[in-house]
Formats: sequence, structure tokens, C-alpha cells
Amino acid sequence: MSAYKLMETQVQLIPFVRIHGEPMLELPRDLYIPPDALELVLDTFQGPLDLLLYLIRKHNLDVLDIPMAELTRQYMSYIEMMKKHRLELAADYLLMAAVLIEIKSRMLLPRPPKVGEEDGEDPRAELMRRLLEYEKMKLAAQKLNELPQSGRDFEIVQVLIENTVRERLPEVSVEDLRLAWMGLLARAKINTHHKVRREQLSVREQMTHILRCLQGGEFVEFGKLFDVESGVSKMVVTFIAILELAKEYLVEIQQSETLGSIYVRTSRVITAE
Amino acid sequence: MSEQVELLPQSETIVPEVVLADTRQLKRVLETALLTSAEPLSLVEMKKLSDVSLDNRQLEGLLEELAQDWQGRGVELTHVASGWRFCAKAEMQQYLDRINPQKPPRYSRAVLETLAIIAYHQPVTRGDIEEIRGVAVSSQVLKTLETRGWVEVVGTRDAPGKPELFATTKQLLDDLNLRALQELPSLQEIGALLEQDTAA
Amino acid sequence: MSEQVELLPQSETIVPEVVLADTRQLKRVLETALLTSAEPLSLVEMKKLSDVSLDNRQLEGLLEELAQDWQGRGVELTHVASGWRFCAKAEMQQYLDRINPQKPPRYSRAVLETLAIIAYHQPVTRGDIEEIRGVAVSSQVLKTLETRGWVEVVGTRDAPGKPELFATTKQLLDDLNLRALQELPSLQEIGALLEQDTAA
Repeated sequence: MSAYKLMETQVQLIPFVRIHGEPMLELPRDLYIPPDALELVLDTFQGPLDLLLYLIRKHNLDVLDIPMAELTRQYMSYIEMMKKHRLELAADYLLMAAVLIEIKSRMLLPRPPKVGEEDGEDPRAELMRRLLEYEKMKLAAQKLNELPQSGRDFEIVQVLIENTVRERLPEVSVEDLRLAWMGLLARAKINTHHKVRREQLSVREQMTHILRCLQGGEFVEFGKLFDVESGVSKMVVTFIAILELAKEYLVEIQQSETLGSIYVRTSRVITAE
Repeated sequence: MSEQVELLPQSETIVPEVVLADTRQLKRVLETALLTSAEPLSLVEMKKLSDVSLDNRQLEGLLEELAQDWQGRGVELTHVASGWRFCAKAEMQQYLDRINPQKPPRYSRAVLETLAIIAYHQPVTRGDIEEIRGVAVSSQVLKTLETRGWVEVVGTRDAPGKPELFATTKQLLDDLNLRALQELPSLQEIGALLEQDTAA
Repeated sequence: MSEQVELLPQSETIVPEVVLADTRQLKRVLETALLTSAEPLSLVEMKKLSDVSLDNRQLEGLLEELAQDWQGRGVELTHVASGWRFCAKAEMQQYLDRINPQKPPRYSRAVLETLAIIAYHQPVTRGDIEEIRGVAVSSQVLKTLETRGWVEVVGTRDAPGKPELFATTKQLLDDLNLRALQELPSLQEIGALLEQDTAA
């Protein structure tokens, strides 16, 4: 149950400030701080709790037995300065001043005889709890900062991977094509009756195949376009494909004499002549 | 691969799940992956490197061997929150700084205190942080920590205004070379330190 | 370090500017710096790592030794225009890809729709495609498909301007793992799906 006494040594947790370019390793011993130094002090303290802790430490006070009158008086003298110079920053500090004065006034009142546990509680208890919690976090922050930190205290290994020439090409699946087609249907409201008729893909494929065979532009003998070994249905498809090509004026079919050989060529050549 | 042929009959007593030559190759691949990866590699990721399936114990065994192989070098294999990675030893920093003297910025006390509160009290709202610090927490402070990837919003508290709840990330642990939050300096020790001081 | 004691007298003929123990340490530092640097390190930069002054020849000698030490590993020390750096060997790429699979890029809707139209209506002209899509087809779209080897010109239509006729290639079927165009989802099925969708 020994009282918490915060050591003077912890004052060094506060980083030093510079006044007129001169480093100040310790804050002034007396409470008076030159007005132009106040802004620096204000930046030095992290808030009213920090300032209170500083005052308590500086005067080697016991957090668990804070002499409220003295602490409040000292604190108020800081606040007076702040109000003059950096009012906008002083709000939190003013709030703390109110808390301090409230505690002080409650302590001045005669304590009623013990009625319940709560009533007997020291009005300073909440402030003490907060001061101790803050102090713990302040120290924790310092400990965290002491841990080796990547980039600051050690480097991460990073060996290059030559992202080799292999360029990634988009992959397309059958599903993608199906979706693309559905998108087309949905968007363009294509006449389903017209477009979604029984498409004879095999015929289309064969049409392409025949066009490829005729790519040289020369006449090709009709029979040569049929692969006898591929079966009857394939041959029928080939035949329909040739007719379809002719219908679309993509090929020209010629037979110079009755019962003579039939020749096929792409119609492009005709017009090229 | 005559090696493999010679070795196989010898291993008749124990049939190793991974053949020796393959193990050597796997270690090469593991080492390369760890050296080239910008992020720590998890066991799950590293298992993909092996052609045969490995269990955690086998993989960790290889990693331990690898760590052994690197002993005495300026770089070491470390185990952090999100996996394994190579990093330079702290003692090398003085040399590395000669080449690249730029240092990441040192964080202000406001940032460090906020980080400490989030780390030790997570998940916390901005209000919680302000309550402990006794001052308003500027958005800049939280932004700094979020940008660094050390802190993130993990949800909101079911309270008026639905305040966001902040927590620390794996990245923070990685950057501090830690595996888990428990490896942070313990609050009990810190409390004890304060008590010791006051008792003295 | 009894080694050092034994070795030093041997080297009496040449007095090395860098003592052996220091050389070992310098190699460690060099290796660490090269492993942690994002950019290749120049000789000028690397000289800063040494406490004693080195000339280029000495430094390069050390780097050669280091490169030797790394032989047979998945990572190698290479000499590039701006200096030296460690780099993963190309043969490692296949393994590294397993961990960090690059997401393949995707084709735009325009490309996919054009491909679908060519696949189902071949041979078609650009005009046909535009009619079905209801918008102009950029040359880029057709170029993309041609470059990929999925679409080719198989002729021209005997119409004003002799428009080219596009058709799909065998390569497309191979890449889609199909044996023939008929294996593509039938347009009827697709139409049915759509009607179901709109009915729903």
C-alpha cells in the first residue's frame, strides 16, 4: 500500500525544447515561464494530464495524495499564461482547471459521516486513476518507440525478380463468350426470331474453311473441297456451306461444260480482274 | 541425378516423404521466394512452392534449417506476425545508413501515445483515446498511423454517432519484428516499473 | 579466430590492405547492402561500406568472390549498367508465380462481343459486327484479336469497298479447349437463358 511517488527522473521523458535557439534540457525550476517560451511549453506538453504529471513529478508529489490546493494554484498560473497567448489551445487545459477546482472545493467541504462506500471515496480518486493510466500509456509509447522498427532500425531484404519477358495475355473462356453474347442480346434487343434461329455453326465453320482453301484466288476443283474421309454429314455440311457462300456472293462457281468439272473460287478475284 | 539413384536404396529404413535432392531444390526455391518477396510469406503460401504436399511441421523444419544456414551473415530469417521473411540485422544498419542516409520520420509523442493506446486498449474509439490522453486527438495523428498501415478501423461501436473502432494491424507487428501483440512490452511490466520508481 | 593467426604470417609476401577478418566482415556488409537495396549499388556507393579505403579492383574482387559464393542458389549477383545487384534466376520464375500469381488482364467488352460475333456469324465483315453491336468497331479491337491469333481475314465480300471477311482460327479453339465451333454454347441455349432471365 505504499504511496505512488513519481520520481523526478521521469521528467526526462519530456523532450527538451529550444528557446531563442538555445536548447533547454530542463524546464525552468520556478513556475514562471517567459511568455515567449510558453508556446514551446504548450507544444511540449501533450495536454493537461501531461502538465499535471510534470508538476507532480517536479515537486516530487505523491499522485495518490495530491495536495490539491498547491497543485491547483500552480496549474492555474500556467493556464493564465496560456489564456493570454494561445487561447485556442487552452480549452482542454481550462477544462482540467475546472476539474481541479471542483475536486478542491469538494475536499474543503466537511465530509459527511460514512453513509455508503461511494460517499467515502476520495474526490481525487478519478484524477489519480487518469493520471496513472496516462502515465502508463506515456511510458508504453516510449517503449514502443524503442522497439526496432523496420526501415528505421533494420532493413527488409528485397531481391529483384526480373519480371521476365513473358507477357500475360488475357484469358478468355467459353463462358466469357456466352456472357458477351447475352450482353449483346440484352442490349441491342436483337430480334430473337431473326438472330437466334437455329444457327448452323458447322456450316459457318465450313464456310470459313472453304474460304481459307480458296485464299490463293485460283479456281479449285469442286470435289477437292470435300474430304471424303470425313463422313457423309460433313460432306453435306460442306455442300451447304458452298451454297451458302455462293448465296452470299462470297464464291463463284463455274462449270464450263455440261457434266464437266465444277470450279470454285472466291468472287474477289473476279472483280480484281 | 545419379545422386538420387544412389541415395534412394540407402533410405530404405525410413522412407522420407521428400527425397533428399528434392529437399535441396525446395530449400533453394524457398530461399529465393523469401529473398524476393516484399511481404513476409505465410506457410500456406510457401506450401505452394513444393511439388509434393508438405505439412506445417516439415515446412517449418526446412525453414529452421534455412535460418541455420544463414547464421553468421548480415541477414537473418525471421518469423513475424504474417509469416517468415529475411531482414538485415540491426547491427548492419550503421553501414546501410552510409549508402542511404534517409530515415523514415520519427513520430511525434502525440502519434506514439495514440499508437500505444490503440495497441494496448484495442479496439478503441477516438473518444477513448482522448479520454486517456486528456486532449483532443487530431485527425492528422490517426491519419499518420493509418497511412503507415499500423492502425485500421475494424468496426464501429454501437453508441450514439457510431464511433469508429481502431485496432492495430499485422503490419505493425511485422514492422516491429513481432509475431503477436503479446510480444509488445507488457503493461504489467510497465506498471511495475512505475511502482518501482515510486517505491524507490 | 585462430584462423586469422595462422593465416596472417602466410601472407607476408603481400601485405594486404584489408586484413582477412575485416574482409570477411566487409563481405558480410556488402552482401547485406546488396540484398536490402532496391536499386543496383554502384562501386562508389559500395566503397562507403568499408572502413578502410578500397580501390575498384579490390572491391570488384570481393564482388566476384561474393558472386561465386552464391553460385548454385536461386538468386545470383549480377553486374548491370548502374552497378551490382542480386536478382532471382529466370528458372525460379515458375515457382515464384505460384505464390504471387499475376492476375491476367481482361479483354474489354468490345473485344469479347466482337469475338463472339465473329465466332457465331463467321465469316463477317466489320460492317456486320457494327450492325449487331450497334456501335462502330474500332480497328484496335480487331487488331487485338488478330494479334492474339484468334481471328483472321479469310477473304473479302464482293460488295462496295470490298470489306474484309473475318473468321475465327483454330488457335482460338485450341485456346478455349474446344475441338470444333459447334462446341460453343449454342445460341438457342443462350437465348433461352436470356428469356428466362427477363421472365424472372
